[in-house]
Amino acid sequence: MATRLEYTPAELMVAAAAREIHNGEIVFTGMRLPLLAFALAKNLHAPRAIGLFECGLVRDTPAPEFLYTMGDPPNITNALWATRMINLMGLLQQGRVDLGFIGGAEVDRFGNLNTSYLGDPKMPTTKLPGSGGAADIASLSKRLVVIMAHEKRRLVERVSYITSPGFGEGEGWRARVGLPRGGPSAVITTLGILGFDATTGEAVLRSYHPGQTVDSVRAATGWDLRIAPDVCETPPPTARELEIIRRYDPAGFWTR
Amino acid sequence: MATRLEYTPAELMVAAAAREIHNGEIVFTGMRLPLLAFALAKNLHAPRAIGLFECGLVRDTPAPEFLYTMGDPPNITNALWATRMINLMGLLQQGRVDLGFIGGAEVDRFGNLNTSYLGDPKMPTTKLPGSGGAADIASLSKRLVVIMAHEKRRLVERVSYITSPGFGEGEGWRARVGLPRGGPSAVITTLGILGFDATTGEAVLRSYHPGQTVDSVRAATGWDLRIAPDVCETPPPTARELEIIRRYDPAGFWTR
Amino acid sequence: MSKRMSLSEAIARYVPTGASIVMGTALESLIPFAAGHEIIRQHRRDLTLIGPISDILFDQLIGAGCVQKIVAAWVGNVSAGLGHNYRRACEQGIPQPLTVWDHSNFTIALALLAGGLGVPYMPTYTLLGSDLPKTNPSFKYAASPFGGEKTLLVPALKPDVAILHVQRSDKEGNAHAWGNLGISEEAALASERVIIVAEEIVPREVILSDPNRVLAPSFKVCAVVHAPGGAHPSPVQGYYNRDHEFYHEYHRATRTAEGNVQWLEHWVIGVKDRAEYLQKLGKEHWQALQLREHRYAAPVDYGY
Amino acid sequence: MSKRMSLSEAIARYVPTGASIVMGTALESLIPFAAGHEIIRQHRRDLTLIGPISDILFDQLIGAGCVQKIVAAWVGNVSAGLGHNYRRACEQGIPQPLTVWDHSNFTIALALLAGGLGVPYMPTYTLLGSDLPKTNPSFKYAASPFGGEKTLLVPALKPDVAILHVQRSDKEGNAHAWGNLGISEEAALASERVIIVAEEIVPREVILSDPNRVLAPSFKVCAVVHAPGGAHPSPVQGYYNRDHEFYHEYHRATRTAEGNVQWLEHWVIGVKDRAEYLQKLGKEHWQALQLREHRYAAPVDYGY
Repeated sequence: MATRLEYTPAELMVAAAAREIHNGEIVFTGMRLPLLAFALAKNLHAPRAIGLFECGLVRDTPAPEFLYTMGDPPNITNALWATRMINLMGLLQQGRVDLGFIGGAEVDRFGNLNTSYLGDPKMPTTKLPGSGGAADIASLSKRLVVIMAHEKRRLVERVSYITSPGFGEGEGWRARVGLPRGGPSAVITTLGILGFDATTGEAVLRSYHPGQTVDSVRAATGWDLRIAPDVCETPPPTARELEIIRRYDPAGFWTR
Repeated sequence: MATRLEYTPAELMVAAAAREIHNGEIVFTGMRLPLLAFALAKNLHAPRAIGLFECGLVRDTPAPEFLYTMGDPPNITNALWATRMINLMGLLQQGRVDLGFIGGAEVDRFGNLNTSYLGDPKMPTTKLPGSGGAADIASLSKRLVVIMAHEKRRLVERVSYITSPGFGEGEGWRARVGLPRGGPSAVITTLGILGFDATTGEAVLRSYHPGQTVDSVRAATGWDLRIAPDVCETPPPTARELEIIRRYDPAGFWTR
Repeated sequence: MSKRMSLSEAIARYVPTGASIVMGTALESLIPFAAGHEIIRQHRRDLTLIGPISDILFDQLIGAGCVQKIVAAWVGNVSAGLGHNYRRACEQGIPQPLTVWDHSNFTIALALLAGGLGVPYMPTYTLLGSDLPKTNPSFKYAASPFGGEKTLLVPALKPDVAILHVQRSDKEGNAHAWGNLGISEEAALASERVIIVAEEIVPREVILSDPNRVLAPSFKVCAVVHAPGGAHPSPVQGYYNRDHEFYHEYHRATRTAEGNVQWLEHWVIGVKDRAEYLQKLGKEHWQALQLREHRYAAPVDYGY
Repeated sequence: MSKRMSLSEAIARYVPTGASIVMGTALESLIPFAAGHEIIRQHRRDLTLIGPISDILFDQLIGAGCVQKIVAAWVGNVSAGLGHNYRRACEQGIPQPLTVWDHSNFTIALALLAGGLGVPYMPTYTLLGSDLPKTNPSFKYAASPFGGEKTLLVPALKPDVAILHVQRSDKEGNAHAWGNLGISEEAALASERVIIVAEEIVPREVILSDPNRVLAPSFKVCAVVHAPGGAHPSPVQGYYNRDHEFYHEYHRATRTAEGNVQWLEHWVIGVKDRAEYLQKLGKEHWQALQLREHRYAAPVDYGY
């Protein structure tokens, strides 16, 4: 039996996020962990993946150095294209983007995200930073992957404000409101990975991370979380995955 | 008495066109003669004029050499900006362009221009090249100057097809159809210069070129052309004007 | 992944009969004549040609019987006058009738911008009062839901393919173009695919050293063709100048339908490829169009 | 005609109380912090700040009491988290209440694009189903007159002034910027005026040698300011790198309103200009942010 690898929850999340990227896909890469997930996928199973960064960059290789932000100078080095943001948003709206990554402060049963206001927007209990490009990526990419911390106060029955639309109120909602495509395919949390029912658009627990159980995840979720019939433990990051993640985040800024 | 200068009708038209450019104005410069008019004005009374060229160029100096087309390589040399055409059209639509120059095959009593179809568009007797940017310049610049040959078949009571809108049917028409501003201020022909009545939008003969008379111009016009009370002879090009015109068109390609 | 191929292969694969093609997007410069001539040689039919002004390229394709529809602002010969083939097709249906959807330079740019942004249309104030909307059934009029002012709505155009002549490209289609670019970026982003025809094929590092100068994302590029001189008689900044006399000769030669057939036979049908075309043009003639002086852009440092 | 002036003169002349300003248009890079600090020193009030994401610059102006309204997609601290001043203003009205009109990055770009094109609005499919339109009264919903599909209409934004930090400019405002540009071009074209803040002032010939790299037409530029280091702590490609730690220190220091007052006193109010700011930052600290290597763009020939 191999000795158990040491890794952090963030490293597991980056590995899980990277596995959502298929080879040859065009990926709208959000800030923080997805920057590492893109680098990891490029080095392993998705060498032909293309990354779009909303500051206006297109890359087919990971940046040569660690990035605090997508606008860091190393991210321009060997970029395929440095253009106006609106050109990349246009490609997104055309339906050219296969997968988009965003983070969330609050997510609900149907994968709707709130990163704007907790409480009444007129005098919120907490003012969050807002959409950035997240609402655009959630509206217009073919698939959406969300990365966030798993706490009962963050995974709620119904978000009070939809910044980035998921499946709204469920079946048929996206088409009704006029969204041309898409919807969340996974929410990768600190405790597990949620998928979504193709018909109802409701979240289902796809896997629980090592050390967690179905019950522990359900206990940390703000609604009666459904469980996938084939629910399993999230495969931990491999030694190879950890080695690459640590190469791109040597100080562990995002992953410790 | 000074000996009479030799010059061609085209040279007179270029000189007259240049006089329409005021110092500091932003000018949308069409092809052919206006390219020379811009160079002439820059060298004389309008050193601070700025020229926009729809291929995507902005200049504050004349091109260093003769231009057959605005897209000739010398026109990029010392350009202030080489950008996407749509950015210049956007500035035009914003109302940032003081004066636009276009040519015409057919013009009518209210300054409407046809460069598209003679006869039924479905099977025209003559298919003309079309608008290019002319219809945009006529629609959106603050002032419009037209340069064309003066023949009875070209100056008609009513054009059969409005490519580039002038004053339409007269008083209030531009506002009625939704045009934000503008209209023709002068039509410089091979025989004279037409201005337009500020109220009715009807053409009036402002001046007749040397060698012409009010009657000779009226005789070559397809409607009962009104005459300005202060009608006079068009001032011929000065020696200085001719010297500059010939420097920019040494072979007389546009002006012989 | 290399997308290098011959021009004949690129046209055979990506420009089928019935295709809609946007070309001549830089206006008077960088016109992909070599590609247009290959389309004629491969007998494509029922094409829809989309562009702003077309400086004789569209006229040639019309005269060769390749074109069913024109969606453009201007078709003619910028320095010499009218396009005789365009006139014959519209006035007499020779060699065949033509459907024309009129645009202005601004509306064709807006239509392609809308295509690239993935929006259904763009509102504008241009052409209000013009008769162009009478000869372009795609336009609509509407009051702005904001100020209530009248606007013209220009629907998105999404051509099947954009053919762009550029100064240099790598084999994957990462390309640099400079000088007049007109509506090239809008055309590349609006089109389903892009064919790059380049004066030079350069290493990837050359292009990636200046990502702000890249014209469009290479993932939209389906073919990269090396065709030096492929834009003649139009100019390519930094490579060669405009062959003004060639435009005038074309104007004279194509005055009659018979003359046009001869011109096409001499310069297109009877020519294998661009290399043979340049031989036919003659070494001296071609030499006379080359640069008289270099003018290099100031250095730019992307370091960190 | 030279438009050179000091930053204090440029702000005094062109950024009055009540002005609408678009800044931070390149996203995380080229943020005009020096200009923002001068606005604080000159006690401007009731400003409307317009931008995509703002990496702490907007938070600083809010904390200094200069801002009445935010029209943006995101306000915070990209690498460190939330913006404490933004939170205090929205949650407690400290130092004063704030009106927020929410945008996404795409809609703010579309609004400025519409402003630059001179059109009343742009249609889009983004934000359908989002609640952002509930907290941005400027948006409207409408069915497309073409396909009938639902669209969101984003009205044009026309800021009074765009403040753009660039690598180099001549004294008339012909400027080169490279690297990440985000929505800088749209902002420059949509605004009534443009203030250029440059790392270097260079001769006109340097800029005109590469007109495709020019950001916007100089006839819209009202002031050209030479402020080396003026974008710190944000990065300027080819000049200096991002000062990540500075963002974290700001995050820690401004956790309380009192802490914010001290931070502003130390870094803004108590500082005369950017030169003094850089002195305060310390030679070693500043040196550590300088380029480790040069990476020059491949040569481009504009000759003919």
